[in-house]
Amino acid sequence: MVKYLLKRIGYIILSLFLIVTVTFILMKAAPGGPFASERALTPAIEAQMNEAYGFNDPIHEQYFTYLINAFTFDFGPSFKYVGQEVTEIIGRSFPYSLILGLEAIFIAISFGVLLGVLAAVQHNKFGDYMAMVIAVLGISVPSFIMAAVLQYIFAIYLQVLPIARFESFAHTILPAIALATTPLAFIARLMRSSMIDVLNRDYIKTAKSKGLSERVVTYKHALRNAILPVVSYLGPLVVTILTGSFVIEKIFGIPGLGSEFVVSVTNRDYTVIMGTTVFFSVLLLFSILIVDLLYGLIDPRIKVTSKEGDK
Amino acid sequence: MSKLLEVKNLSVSFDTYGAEVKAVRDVSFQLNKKETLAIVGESGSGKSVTAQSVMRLVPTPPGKFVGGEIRYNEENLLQKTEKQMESIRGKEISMIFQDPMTSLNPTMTIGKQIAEGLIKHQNMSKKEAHLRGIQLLKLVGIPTPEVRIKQYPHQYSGGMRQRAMIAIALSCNPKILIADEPTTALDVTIQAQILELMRQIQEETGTAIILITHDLGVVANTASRVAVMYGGKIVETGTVDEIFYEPKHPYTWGLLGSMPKLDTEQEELQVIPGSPPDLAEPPKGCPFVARCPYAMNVCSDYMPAYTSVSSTHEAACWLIDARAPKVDIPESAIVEGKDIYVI
Amino acid sequence: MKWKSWSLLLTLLLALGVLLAACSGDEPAESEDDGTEEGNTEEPAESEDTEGTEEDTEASASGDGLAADQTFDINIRTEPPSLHPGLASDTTSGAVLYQIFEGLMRINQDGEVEEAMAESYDVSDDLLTYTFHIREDAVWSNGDPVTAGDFEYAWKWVLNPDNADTDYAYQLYVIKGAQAAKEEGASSDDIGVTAIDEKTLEVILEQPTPYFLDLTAFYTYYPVNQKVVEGATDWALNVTDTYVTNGPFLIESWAHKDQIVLKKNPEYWDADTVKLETINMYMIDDENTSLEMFNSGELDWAGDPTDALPLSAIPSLKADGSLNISPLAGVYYYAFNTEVEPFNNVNIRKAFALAINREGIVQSVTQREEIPAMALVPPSIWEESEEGYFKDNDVETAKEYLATGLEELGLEELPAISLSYNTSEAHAAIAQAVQDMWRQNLGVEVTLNNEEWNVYLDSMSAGNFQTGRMGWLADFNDAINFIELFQSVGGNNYTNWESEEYSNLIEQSRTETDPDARKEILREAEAIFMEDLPIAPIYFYTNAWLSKDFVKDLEVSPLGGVQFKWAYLAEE
Amino acid sequence: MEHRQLKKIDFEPLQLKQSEAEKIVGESTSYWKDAWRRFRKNKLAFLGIVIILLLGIMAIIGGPISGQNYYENRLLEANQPPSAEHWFGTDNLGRDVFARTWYGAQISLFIGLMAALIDLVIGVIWGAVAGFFGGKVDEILMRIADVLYGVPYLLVVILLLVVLPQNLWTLIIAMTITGWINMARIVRGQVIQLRSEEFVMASRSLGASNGRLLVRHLIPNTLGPILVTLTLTIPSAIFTESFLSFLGIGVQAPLASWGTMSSDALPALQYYPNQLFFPAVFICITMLAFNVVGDGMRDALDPNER
Amino acid sequence: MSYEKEKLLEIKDLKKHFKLDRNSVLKAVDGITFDIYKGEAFGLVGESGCGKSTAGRAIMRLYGATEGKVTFDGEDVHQAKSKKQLKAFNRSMQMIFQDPYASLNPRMTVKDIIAEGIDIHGLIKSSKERTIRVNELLEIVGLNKDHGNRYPHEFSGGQRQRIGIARALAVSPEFIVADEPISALDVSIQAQVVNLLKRLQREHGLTYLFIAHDLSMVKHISDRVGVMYLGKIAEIAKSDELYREPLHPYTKALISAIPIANPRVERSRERIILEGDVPSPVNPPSGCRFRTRCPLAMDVCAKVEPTWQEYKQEHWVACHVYDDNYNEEYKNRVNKKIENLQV
Repeated sequence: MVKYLLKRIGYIILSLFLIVTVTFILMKAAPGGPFASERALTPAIEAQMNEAYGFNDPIHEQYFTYLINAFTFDFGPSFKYVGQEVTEIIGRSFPYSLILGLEAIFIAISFGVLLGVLAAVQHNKFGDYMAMVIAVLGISVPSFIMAAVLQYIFAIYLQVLPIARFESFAHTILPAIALATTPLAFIARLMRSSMIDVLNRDYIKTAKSKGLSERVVTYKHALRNAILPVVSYLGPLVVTILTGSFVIEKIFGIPGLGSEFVVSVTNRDYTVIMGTTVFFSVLLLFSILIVDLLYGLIDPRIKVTSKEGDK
Repeated sequence: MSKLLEVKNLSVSFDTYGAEVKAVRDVSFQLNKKETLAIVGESGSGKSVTAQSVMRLVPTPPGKFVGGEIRYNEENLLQKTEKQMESIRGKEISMIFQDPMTSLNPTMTIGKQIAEGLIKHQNMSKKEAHLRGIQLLKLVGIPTPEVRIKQYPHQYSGGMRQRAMIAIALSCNPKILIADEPTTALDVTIQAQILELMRQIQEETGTAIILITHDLGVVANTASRVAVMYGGKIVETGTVDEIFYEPKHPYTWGLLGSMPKLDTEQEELQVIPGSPPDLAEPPKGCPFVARCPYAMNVCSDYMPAYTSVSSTHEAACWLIDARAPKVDIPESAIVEGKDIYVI
Repeated sequence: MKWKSWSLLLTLLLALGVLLAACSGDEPAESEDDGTEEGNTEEPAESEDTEGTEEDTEASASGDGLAADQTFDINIRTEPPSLHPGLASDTTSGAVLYQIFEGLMRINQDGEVEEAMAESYDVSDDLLTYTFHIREDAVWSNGDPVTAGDFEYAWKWVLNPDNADTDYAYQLYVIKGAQAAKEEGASSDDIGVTAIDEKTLEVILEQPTPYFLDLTAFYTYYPVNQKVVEGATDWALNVTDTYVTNGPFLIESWAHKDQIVLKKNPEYWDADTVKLETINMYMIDDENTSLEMFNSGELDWAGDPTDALPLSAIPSLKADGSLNISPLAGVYYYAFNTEVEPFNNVNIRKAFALAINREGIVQSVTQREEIPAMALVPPSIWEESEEGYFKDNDVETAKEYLATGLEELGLEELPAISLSYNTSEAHAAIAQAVQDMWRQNLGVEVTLNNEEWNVYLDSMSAGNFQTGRMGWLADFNDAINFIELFQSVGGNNYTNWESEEYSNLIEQSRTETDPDARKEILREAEAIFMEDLPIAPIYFYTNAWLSKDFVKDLEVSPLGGVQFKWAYLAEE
Repeated sequence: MEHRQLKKIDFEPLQLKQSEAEKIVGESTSYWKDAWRRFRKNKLAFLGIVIILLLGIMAIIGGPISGQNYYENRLLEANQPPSAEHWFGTDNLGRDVFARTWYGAQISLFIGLMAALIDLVIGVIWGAVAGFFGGKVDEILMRIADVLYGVPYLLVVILLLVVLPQNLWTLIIAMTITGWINMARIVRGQVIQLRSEEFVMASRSLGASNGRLLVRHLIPNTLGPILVTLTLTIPSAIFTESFLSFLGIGVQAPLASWGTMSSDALPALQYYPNQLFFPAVFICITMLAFNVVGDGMRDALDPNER
Repeated sequence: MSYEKEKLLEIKDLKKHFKLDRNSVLKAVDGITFDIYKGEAFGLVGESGCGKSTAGRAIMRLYGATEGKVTFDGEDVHQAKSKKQLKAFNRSMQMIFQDPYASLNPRMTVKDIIAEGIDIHGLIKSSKERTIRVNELLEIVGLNKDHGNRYPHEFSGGQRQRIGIARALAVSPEFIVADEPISALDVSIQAQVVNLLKRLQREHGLTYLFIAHDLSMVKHISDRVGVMYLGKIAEIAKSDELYREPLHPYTKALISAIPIANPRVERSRERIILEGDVPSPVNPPSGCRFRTRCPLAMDVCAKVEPTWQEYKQEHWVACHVYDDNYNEEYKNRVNKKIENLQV
């Protein structure tokens, strides 16, 4: 178990190193400096700036400092937002993405699972088709279109929910739904097929042969087993939701980490790019790790295989 | 001899890709109290479907009950609602399955899986059910049941899982236990353990058993009566001795003949040529006609009727008809009343 | 069976509902956290409460058509990169700074320079020395008086080479010794800014600068409270006690990337003029979303200058008459790279410039009633520019020029031309329109090449383009701001075009004190430029915005600034 | 059971040929034939194939048949609703939305196909090599893949798109830079599973070379999952492109994909819904079609289903 | 049954270990030694997981051996270096597999499957010759020649197994490893395959290594039988003798566990029922591997591994009971136990 964990963390560190290095190289290779602005700087001032931000150091030195910074998670100040520390920027923007993401995950899982179970229980009947139509639609509509349509319907046409920004719970509903749509649909499909599979398993017959009601069999025996693939999808789900927030946060004017990343990329705000990239990567890699560990908790079979030796 | 369960003219079909597979065709048999009825047949003969039909566990769709009835306690199980069936399953009739690896829920402890039926049928509290579970595990010979009851199926070995399945099946003292190939997936030494256990339990509880198997050895070991199935039909029924020593149906002969004997040196095993019929398009007459060395013209057109040979012995074969030529049991199918290697 | 699953769905929905309700209970606490995090004690979202309490006082105080609730909501799109007047170098930051700081002078509603922090000023005869007398009642928001020293300190801080990020230091270069101090290591003592006493500031210029007073209204010229700020390097990062301002409004809270809340500054010397109590500045990047918010009443203003209207919405907004348009001192143009073929040939440049249907672009693509530009200096500065130096969409002449040009270059026909622009919906649309015009009018294949802004600037500077889109918005209201752009290669002149004559005229204009004579000189320079056409001007910008009917006296300046000092909300 | 009068002849031995018992009825069906038969049974999936084919055909001939081209500006005819002349209306530069939709289809489908193709080539080779040779090779290749898999895909795509020159190929390369890993894993899993299958062992025991094993046994048997994965890669690439388009880093003008068309038209949702409607609907239809085809293929090619 | 006592295959201390992870090794085959004579059928029996299939595959070179030597016709199989040598081995040693569904490539026609060996070894010159040869092989295994163009899934299990046999025969091997060739088949089909194998042995002078868990079939087909338990061979004897006079307690238990298809025998039979399950081959018991389940286990069994000795002529066993090195008293006690076990 410890060994597994160490191994996984080793990969994570390796991946991070890779990401950090690639980001550095990309940023260095990128045409266009961070100081480019509508009004061209006088050469003297630009030189002063380069000096102040350490761009005049040899490249390997820059890389080395950068590595240390990345490791200590100290990226220094933003170029664009003068004086604002990258950590501060991440610190203030992440809660938005977190709340939104959690809400979206909640929506995606609860409705996705529900839809999938419904479809499986009603296999090849009306309910199945309905659920799958919803699911396939969810997969087919790009999230930005979904977001725009949601805004149009609920905020503009029906005027029941606010259009944008992040001020109250009501504000979070539309972005969370928009963010959840694709994973929801995916989970529904995943859940459906795994549920159909599980419902055909022998142990379901066993449960039925004990005289348990359909409901108990479905929800107590089948659901727990069928949900395992969904649990293992949680890792990618976190990824989808976090990266999905790039678009959703832009449309809904939410100052989250996703919009921060996109803005920093277009601004060539090196320190923020690196900070957000590293943070995103750490977040993603560790949430996948956590999900995998969680999976082990839910599926009793996995726990023991890692500590072999029982009879 | 009192009837516990009677299956009359049961027919079950499955809708598969473009065809209706008639898995069970007009099957009738009865199960008496305290007896073990073995249903023997090759894969695809319909024996498992028959067993699952009794429990109404055949998934519908794609399965469907085409006709017949299953009478238990003077009631037709096929006409019961799902709700009514729930109170019969596990309590009156219970079932164990072929593969103990897959028939236990992998994400639930053995204790919980045993307790479920107890809580449902015997209104036990969780605690009572737990204690009873320990008793049951002890009964089926699982060592340290207090520890084992909290474990998950994957922590059990194959034999122990089948024991646990038996514990689950027996938890509510059912009148009938249906064992669907209970030892096929097990090794010989474990098979011996399980068969022994089933015999013991039957002695202690008097549960009637329907044993589904393809292994005539297991039948000889456990059954009191035997029904031989072929192509979705029962071709012969009788007491175990009648089936083994005075078989009437050529298929039974073939089965017995193709078993290698430990006592004699045979150069060749008796072969049943060909393969079983396609049940999507079952033959009009006797299902065995294509492989029967004694087949007559009538066999391909008409299904032979069940003919009683004795009060307990029936077979469906035109050879029994008075007009048919007299055919003796082939030598290969003769099972002698003794065996030399008994250790 | 069926109804069971549906009932299950219902129960789950209910359960979810309960859960959500529980969540929503927590939600305000969440945003409160955000508030305190920014070092602000008051909850911006609760502004409605404050309104409630202020209702009586407000109504009784004015009662002349003023709405009771003087809360104004506007979108400023993005986080202001810096709210430090010395560091700010962009319009968003400017839009905030204009409200919370005040320089020596201010551009008033009529676009005239008027006294602000300075009560009066004296100019020496040689037009080189300005002496400003600062108001007695000019105070900082913390009660400190605004002193001449604060100005001196602020300007010299910007001109200190140790202070990086001072992109706009060059705005101060008209001051004597400023450039030398910043770039050549000269002593800051030699900079021509001196606080004679508490309230007297003397400024000596390098050379006569007719627009100097305009400059003093610009944010780089704003003072900072030396007492508070000295030594505190990050005073402008967040709204704290050290964020001391002197403008009509105070900054109350700054939730980064989210919202800035301004309040009326009661200490402001001209507080009586200020009517708005609260200004909520939201940062919503998506123009469509902000338009929707305007439509649903969540914003009182949409569009320029702090935000933009989605291009596609403009026709219908124009149709229903709700669109407001005002001129903006700026020009949108295509720069030709005069060093590479074929645009090293003036006739080719002329052909391309003439073959553009500016009217069409303005009418159908940009649609903000921009003025087709056939000149360099915007008509808001020189009315003559409405006419221009050539005819718009003069295809016939263009073809002639093309023929001549080709002959001069010794070419049969033009190879494919690349047209660069930086990634944006509007630029892409215009580029595609121009591409099609050049294709149809001149029979030239045009390949579009777009790059992301920072990359684009690099490519342009490096001369890796044939023709590329650029724009210039005036920093101050004077023609020289446009004309001097092309005085020398480098800086903002990407065309590689230089002209000695042109340069001489500019230098000549700098010493000319008579405005009319100066204009003549500059006009002459412009004429030279337009004869050589190193750029193809496309149009002069306009501001286009929507505002609620009850928004009054909100000043949108032709320089792209917006001032809330005089604005108020009328009773509906 | 009603019997006719049974005669003596009925009890004569039945003349049965030995071979009769071994007879196999029905026409011979290969795996692919059978899969196709099953696929056709799935009406939805079949419809999906038809739609994809139609989309493909329209992508090629759609522009020409409307008599309009996708690039010509008619500034005076901008933003028109659908009409007899402009079937889907015009956009803000007066270009024909119908022609542009099909031009966009070309680009979108091209992106999808190229992404799938690159995934296919790299993924299949990588996975097959890792799975087939196993041991150290597998270890190294899969560790590399593991590490790459950890790299957040979209972050890198976005970074790359900003850094590299913005053109179609950059986009495709960026999108496939880690996309092939999934394919590699699937292929590797399949190959490892197949490698220990008895039929592969049988071939090995006959002395088959590695090449023969790969070509005759492994690859034909992994084709099913590969095809399914490909079918699902295409729509996801189209989807990702539209996502990137929205962020302004997708396909750049004057090229137009459905993604850029719809993200450009998004602000006009209220005013010129037709400009959004058509590309958006075609994205949905394409996604739908590929998804149902993928599902149908998965079912049809699943050996457990037979 | 007579055969020349010419060693075709010598297996010496063959080991095959699988590394599961850094510190656990699955010792599937852990040192087995035996010879196979030309023309004989050598049966290898044991329960699942005892390593018998691994042994077969290691002998075939499908797995590289961890240790030990396999000599075929005087040449070391695992030392073969040149491609030519390898091909020669491949031609002379062939294998028949267990799962008739997994052992045929579903994407190839039966003709291509059967001809694969022919193609690899370039045994024919023209496609016409190839067809003729395939048809010949089809006929040998009792299939129709127009079956050649069909795909495996169209065949029944027994037919598929026969296709597998035809494939092995195509290269005219001397030696065939039959790895549980019948355990996945129905009884009536098993007989078909077994008869075919026996016939081929007779007609083509083949040598078999017949691996199975079904003792009765093994006895039927084999001349000599080896019993494996947990990666080791417990006993080897001529098949009659093994059944008549098993020495090793495991062999005894194994034979006693087989249910015999004869009710009367079954009723009168006392069987040795082994306790518990087979231990994991990752952590096998010390000393004698069987001691944890052995009714005769002695202290020495835990400490010392029993030696592999020829207890009687051509009857090898590895058990301390047959070791003269333990004391007399113990011997008596054990002898008594042994007597008790014999009925």
